Amino acid sequence: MVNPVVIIAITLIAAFSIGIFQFLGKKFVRGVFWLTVLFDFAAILSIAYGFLTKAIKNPIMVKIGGFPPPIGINLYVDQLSAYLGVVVFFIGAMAAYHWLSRGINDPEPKALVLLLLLLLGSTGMIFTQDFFNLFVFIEITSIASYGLVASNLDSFSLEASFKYIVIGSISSTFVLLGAVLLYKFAGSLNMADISAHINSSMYSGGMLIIISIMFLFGLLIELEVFPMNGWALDIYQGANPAVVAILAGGIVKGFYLVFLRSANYLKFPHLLKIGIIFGLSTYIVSQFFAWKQKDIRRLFGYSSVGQLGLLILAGAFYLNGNLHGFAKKYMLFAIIFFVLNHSFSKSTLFFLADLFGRRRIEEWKGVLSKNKLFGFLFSTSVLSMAGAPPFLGFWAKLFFILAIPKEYFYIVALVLIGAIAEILYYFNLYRIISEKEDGIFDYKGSIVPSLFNVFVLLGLSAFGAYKFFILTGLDIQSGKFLAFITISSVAVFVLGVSRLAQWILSLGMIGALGFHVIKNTSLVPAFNIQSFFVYLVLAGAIMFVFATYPLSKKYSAVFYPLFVFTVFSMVGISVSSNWITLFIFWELMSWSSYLLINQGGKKAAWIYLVMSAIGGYGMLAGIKLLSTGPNLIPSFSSSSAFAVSAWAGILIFTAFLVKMGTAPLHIWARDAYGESPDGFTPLLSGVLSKMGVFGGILTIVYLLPHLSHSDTILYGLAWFGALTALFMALLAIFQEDVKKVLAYSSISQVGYILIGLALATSLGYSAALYHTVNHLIFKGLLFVAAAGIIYRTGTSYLPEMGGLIRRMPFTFLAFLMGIITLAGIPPLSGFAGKWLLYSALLEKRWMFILLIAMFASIVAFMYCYKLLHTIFLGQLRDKYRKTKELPLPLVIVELVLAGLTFAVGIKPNLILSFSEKAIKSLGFTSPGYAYESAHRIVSKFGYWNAYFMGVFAVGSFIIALILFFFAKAKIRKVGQLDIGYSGEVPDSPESVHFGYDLYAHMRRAVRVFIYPHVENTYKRIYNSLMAFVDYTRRFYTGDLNTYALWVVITLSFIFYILYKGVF
Amino acid sequence: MKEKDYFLDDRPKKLSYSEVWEKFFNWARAQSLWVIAYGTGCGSIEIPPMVTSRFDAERFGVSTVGTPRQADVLIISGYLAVKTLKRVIRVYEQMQSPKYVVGLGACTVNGGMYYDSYNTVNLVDLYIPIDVYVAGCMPRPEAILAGFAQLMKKIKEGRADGWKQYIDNLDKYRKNQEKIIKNWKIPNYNW
Amino acid sequence: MWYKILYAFLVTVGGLAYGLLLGGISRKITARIHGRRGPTVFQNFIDLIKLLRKKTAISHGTMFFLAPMFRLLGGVGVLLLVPIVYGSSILSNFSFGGDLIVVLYFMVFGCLGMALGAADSGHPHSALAPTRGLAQMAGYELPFLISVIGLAIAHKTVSISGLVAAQQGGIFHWNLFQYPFLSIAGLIAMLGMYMAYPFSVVMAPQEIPVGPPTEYSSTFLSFMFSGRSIFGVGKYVLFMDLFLGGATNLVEAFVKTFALFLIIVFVTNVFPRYRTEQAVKFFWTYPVVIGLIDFIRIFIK
Amino acid sequence: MVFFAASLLLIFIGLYAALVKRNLIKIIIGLSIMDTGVNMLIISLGFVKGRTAPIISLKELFKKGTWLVDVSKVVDPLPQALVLTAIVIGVAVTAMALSVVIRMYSVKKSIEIDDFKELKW
Amino acid sequence: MEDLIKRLESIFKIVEKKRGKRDNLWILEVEKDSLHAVLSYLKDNESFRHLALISCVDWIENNKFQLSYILWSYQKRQNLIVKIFIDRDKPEFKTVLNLFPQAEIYEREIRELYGVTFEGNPTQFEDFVLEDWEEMPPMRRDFDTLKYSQEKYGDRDSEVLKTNIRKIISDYTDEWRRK
Repeated sequence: MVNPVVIIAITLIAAFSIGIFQFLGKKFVRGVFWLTVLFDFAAILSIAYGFLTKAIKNPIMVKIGGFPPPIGINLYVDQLSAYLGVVVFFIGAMAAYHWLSRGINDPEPKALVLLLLLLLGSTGMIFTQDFFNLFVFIEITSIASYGLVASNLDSFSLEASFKYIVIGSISSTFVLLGAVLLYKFAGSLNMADISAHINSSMYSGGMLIIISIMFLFGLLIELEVFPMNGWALDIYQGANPAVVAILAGGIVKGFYLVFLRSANYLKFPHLLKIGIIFGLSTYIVSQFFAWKQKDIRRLFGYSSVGQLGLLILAGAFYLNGNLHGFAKKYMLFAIIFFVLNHSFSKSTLFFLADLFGRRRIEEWKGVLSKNKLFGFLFSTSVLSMAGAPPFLGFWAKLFFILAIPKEYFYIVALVLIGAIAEILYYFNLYRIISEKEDGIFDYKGSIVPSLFNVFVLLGLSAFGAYKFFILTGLDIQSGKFLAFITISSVAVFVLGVSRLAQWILSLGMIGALGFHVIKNTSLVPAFNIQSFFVYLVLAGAIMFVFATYPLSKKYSAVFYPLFVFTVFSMVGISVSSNWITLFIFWELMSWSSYLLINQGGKKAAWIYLVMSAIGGYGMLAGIKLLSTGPNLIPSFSSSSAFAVSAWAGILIFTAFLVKMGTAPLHIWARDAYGESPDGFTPLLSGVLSKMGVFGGILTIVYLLPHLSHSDTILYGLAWFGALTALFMALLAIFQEDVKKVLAYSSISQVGYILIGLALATSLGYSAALYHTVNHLIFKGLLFVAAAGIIYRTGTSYLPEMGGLIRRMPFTFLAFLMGIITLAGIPPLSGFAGKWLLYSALLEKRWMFILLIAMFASIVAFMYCYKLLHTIFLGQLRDKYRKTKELPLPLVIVELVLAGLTFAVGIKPNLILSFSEKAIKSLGFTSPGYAYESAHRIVSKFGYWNAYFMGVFAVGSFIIALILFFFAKAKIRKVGQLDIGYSGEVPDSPESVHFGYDLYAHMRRAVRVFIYPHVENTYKRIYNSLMAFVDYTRRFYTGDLNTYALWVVITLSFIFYILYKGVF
Repeated sequence: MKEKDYFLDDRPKKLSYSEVWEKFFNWARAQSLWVIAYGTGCGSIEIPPMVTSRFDAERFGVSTVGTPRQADVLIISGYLAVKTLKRVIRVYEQMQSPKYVVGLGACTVNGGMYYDSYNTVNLVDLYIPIDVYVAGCMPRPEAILAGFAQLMKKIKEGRADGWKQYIDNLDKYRKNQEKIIKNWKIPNYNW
Repeated sequence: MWYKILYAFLVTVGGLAYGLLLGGISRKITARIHGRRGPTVFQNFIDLIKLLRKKTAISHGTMFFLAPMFRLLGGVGVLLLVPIVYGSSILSNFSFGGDLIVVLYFMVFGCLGMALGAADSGHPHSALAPTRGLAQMAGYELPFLISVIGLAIAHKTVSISGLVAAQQGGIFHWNLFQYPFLSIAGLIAMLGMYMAYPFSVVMAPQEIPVGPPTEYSSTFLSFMFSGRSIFGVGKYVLFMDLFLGGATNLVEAFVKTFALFLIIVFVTNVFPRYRTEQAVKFFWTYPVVIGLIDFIRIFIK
Repeated sequence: MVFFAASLLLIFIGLYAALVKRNLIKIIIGLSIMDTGVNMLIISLGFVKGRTAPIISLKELFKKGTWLVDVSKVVDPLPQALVLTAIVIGVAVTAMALSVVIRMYSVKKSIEIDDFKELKW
Repeated sequence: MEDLIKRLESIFKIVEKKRGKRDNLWILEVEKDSLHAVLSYLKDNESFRHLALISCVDWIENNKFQLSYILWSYQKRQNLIVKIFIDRDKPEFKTVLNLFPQAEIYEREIRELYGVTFEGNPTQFEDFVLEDWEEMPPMRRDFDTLKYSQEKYGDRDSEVLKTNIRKIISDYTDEWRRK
């Protein structure tokens, strides 16, 4: 352990020696600089390590000059300041390395001196325990930063620097005033000493409140809170990113710690109010202002400011929020994780922004595809910043949300809204970056610091996850499973040298997990609703992975890892035992599937992500509403213990509705299904949307009965399901893209499942579960076939196809069976689901919903026919004359699924026997129907004999065929263009193929219903918000006087609210 | 698959069938004549009166269809030019056997008043087998009905075998057709 | 079990004959309304025989080949799944196989088959007709579903036999009189279902020659023809069971189906044709509103 | 009290300059005035009427013959020490600001704020 | 109408003018080179916006082709035929497609039937009525259609014709006799 004062002294000496002996040459200067930084880093690391290993138990108190605390100045190093020191020095060293590798345009020695002074000042600021000394260190830091900010010597950086100087001076004036007035008031400058003299009753009037406000207000300016942060944003935009990285990543955190510590020592009673007002407003405002930002550095600046706002909020709650026990600990870790996450990822982002050098966001187009390593670093940082699991930001946010007391629910809501806004703009940026573009990518400088940062960040993420699972006491099984997911997908990435190897590995891993689940009952103890979905996920996944290999050549190397990740996180969802675990895996699934969709359509993926975020955070808010009292983690079965409002249920259900694509939340689905990689779409439709069903079942069974108005909610849900089923089917018939037709069809079918769930009777669940499996079978089949067809023909545009039955007979057979199943025509498996659902609806007398549901299935025939006709029938085009049957894996999957539909159609027990068990595990005694004889199923209203129908259909078909051969016409197979065409000979297949806009007449009848009202409403909301933001962000005029004016106004505002007691 | 196989290549085979029930079926064929009217000339105006209320051909089982695939009778209603002859041949070939052709008007017999026109086919039976000619310029619907009666009679007697002759003497017909149709763009053998 | 198959065969043949006869009668009536003599009532039999024994036929592909079988199968299936005579074990056919919902969905089987075959022929008109047909189906199914669901809820069963049983005991127990508005909606839907004249845009002999079977000929056409006839009879029987109280003996069945048939024939001969979207809009307005009167009455009860 | 009011006045004058003036140099002057005001305030906090500065002059040393100062005769020395530091810092800031202004002038040939509003929104 | 002719005469050289058989029909003959200018003037200034037809007459005696452009004015309710003569040995003229788009098909017809080519008409060599015609254009008066018809389509052997007709007549009479 090193005496902290040595750090300061050595740094100071080094700084001056560089200044004096710079004539000794560059090597000397750099040598001294690096030696100092390394020494400081090692020293502070040793202290931190001491704290970490509990070798040092108490905070270190250094008495300078041997005077005891109240008289002499002293340093005080506790755990937090040591850790923060490590971070500051790490970031500082990285920034310095980065800067040197880029080449310093200022004379080097000066810059290094300033850097050292900056590090020195911030260290001192963190360590000191004397108010005036604090002021001195703040000034050292500030002056060094003024210089560094100006170091680019262009008009941008000089302007930023000058603004900083003026506002910084005002701020330090307040700090100084506060400090000396404090001295006048308390007769001491030592923090601990002052703290001992103060009690909160002194705040009830008089000087102390003014003094504290002065002092804290000065620090608040430095903390870039909302109305007074224009200068900070200008620095982010204008200054050298290396400097900005160290400022945002390290120094501001020092100010933050100082602020909290001072407030703590001053026992400032209004910290919570101040924190909520300024933290929250800073967070929300900056997240929204960033939307319209075109300059990438300023965008990061907004994000930084927002994060600081969140930190202030968290700190205020930690110190002053009446948190106890768990909550306090959670909040502490939330703060720590926020700090670490922001330091490492934001500094990486600034490094990368500097390396690439382009400012405007559009110029970043295609960066991800041009340099893989760069892309990886950028993606990781952005994901962590935006709070994507399993990165650090996610755990921080989760801790934060869990820790906030329930009576401050509005804060949870606002923070989550801010988080959605954050995702909105970060991934708008990501969308631009990940677009495909050819070209050369070059950057000047070293990528090593970013690499270091990201590795630390990854390590910290693992630590964060570990800490989260340990602290919250969640079942450790889930934590292990999370680790397993991560490790396995990384393994697929690392070990998969080629696509083939990745394919085999993915198959092996999913298969192994499936084998494990079947063999080992620890994951799924008895057959219940959860194991039903585990089997569903694994069975679907293994088939769809199997089908992807022929398509995989055009996918990037992360396709299979992400695929495995998505699949396993869905397994995680299915086996999770409480709401929080469910949420974690849910987010894992959303994000990984977002990244997968992003391999295809960028805009679509963005919309998907935003909608997922709305759903996911809605769920988190709902969970927050559920959790009461000491039991912060609500588990499924204990939900009954909570008397909660209906909003909790509705909010939680939002997430599931989004994934199911239910009507007003469906806007992501068409494009996400249509443009995601073809190999992934079957999983998206067949399995991923079923996770919504799973969640829906959980909510309805465990949660809804305990809510008020649960009947109304269920009836409303049924209406949502029915309208979704109808309108999505209507929209599907006018799509001209095979995957988009299937997309709408998918949503429509899931609407049926939702009706089944909302019935909440055993027959309803039977219908829902049956249809869940059945939808997996036939929609998987259709999407796999569509993927193969797109692979073979190179287009997904329906009018471009036609006549492919001649080239792909097996696919046609499978597709036909899929379509018959989709249409619900007996004897294939689709009918059973319909029959069960209608019986259930009849039983419950929901006549109107029954009417709409049945009618929707009639409408579905239209797109069913459209798909069959435009792809397979009609005229074969010349360009597809040499097209082959689909690749073997796809055909195998198709035929297996087609066989399944037939088998299930004749013997529905194949699925029903499972769903019966699952339903019994939900507490129902019977599945809602009965077997009258071996094959005849009877409900209260009707009956149906699947086996007979199958035999009858096949039998009479054969009889008709035999009869046909009795008629003795001589049949000749003619060519495709030999049609009765008024005596003309058609000149090309295209001229006689009817494939475009099949339902033009229907469009004229239903024009009102298919107008994209919902989508336009979303667009309108988004656009008007955008316009609003674009207008209001002019708040930051760029004028120094205005910035100063806002400082004064804010100060008056604070005095006003604290004196008047408003708020 | 071949580069282009819009049309069939192999020649239709000669039909052979047992004659056991033929008489009964010929009766049925005669009683159910589905007509595709090829409106080549002025005779096409006589078809609508024939099938509507005044002359009511439907009482004899004669009704109209819109597609050659389902038709039994092809009515060539008037003069044929080379251009229309091509289409007539195609329509005729697309009809399913047994099939019959009725030629309306003098033009189909020998060119009629256009016997010296540069663009009127004078002798239609050189190109497709005609079962019944109805003379006149133009024949009235009564005459056409009489022609149909004639056709029915021939069918019942089994004498309306133009379709058989066409297949049997396909080469001869083709030669004649190709003689006047210079640019032979019709696909061979595609019915 | 085996005697059932024999009976089923007989019913199919009988249904075919009855269907062809009804077609002939329809042609005759139309001709008389035109002021013509018209063909004999057995003209359809003759046509069928002729088509069956044409000497050549063409095929465009597998689906084209199989479609007539699908069509026939769909027709036969519907006829056999509805009980013709209430209480008769012979003439209730295979109605143990499924209830009304099964029949409703099985009705699509034949249409889908025919549409696929038509599309496989590569003729643009053949493909156009099914799209019109499906659009029109979306039109007429709404009032039809209203009446079916209304009846099912009212009688607490979707079994067709159950529905017939509920209507026994006098003419005023028929649904036509018990739920007159539902019945009117259902009967208007029936007009659309038969694609008879105001709603005949699917076949539209003028613009799209004879609809889906444009390319069909000979034996194929004969199968479609007979499938359509049987299907028609099956639907008459279904409507009879739904609205006219079923039948307790064969004569009653004949009389009632013939009455339904007459409705269609007279409507057909009186009205001109709707375009597709007009038909759809018509079905979604008047019959729906009429049907909803009873529907809501049942809903409230 | 007079000192207090005067120093506050100075601070406000400085603030006013920062809020209103469009000339960079004038703003810097404003900042300096503000600094001065604060310094004055600090001094005034430690000032007790009738006491002397806490400085040991040589004259006094010889006269008294001791380093010790009569605590009851002098004002509080700590604010004075603070002021020294604060003055140094203020000078440093001013120097920094002026150098930045020089650079700014060399870039744009202007020292008006209106020419330095590129960074905004 | 006379005013119109006067106005025209003041601008263009009118070779011949006469009233047609109807009141609202006038026939003008203009120089071949000024035709486009005349038509353009008539279209733009005198509301003859409708080109009803272009017809051709073969004056084999004068060794000339006459091209008549038949115009119609909706406002004036007047027909106006503007005719020109072109050399029969050199049957070429410029298209009026730029003035009247519908001239495309008229010119195509004249090209096919008279062999007059119109410079600037892109589609004039496509088939119009006659498919694959290889002889002299059939509407020229030196084309012998009877000879052509007999050579190409043949003539029915009169014996065959007679027997056929006799057979048909006998069939008829048989039928009648039976009734």
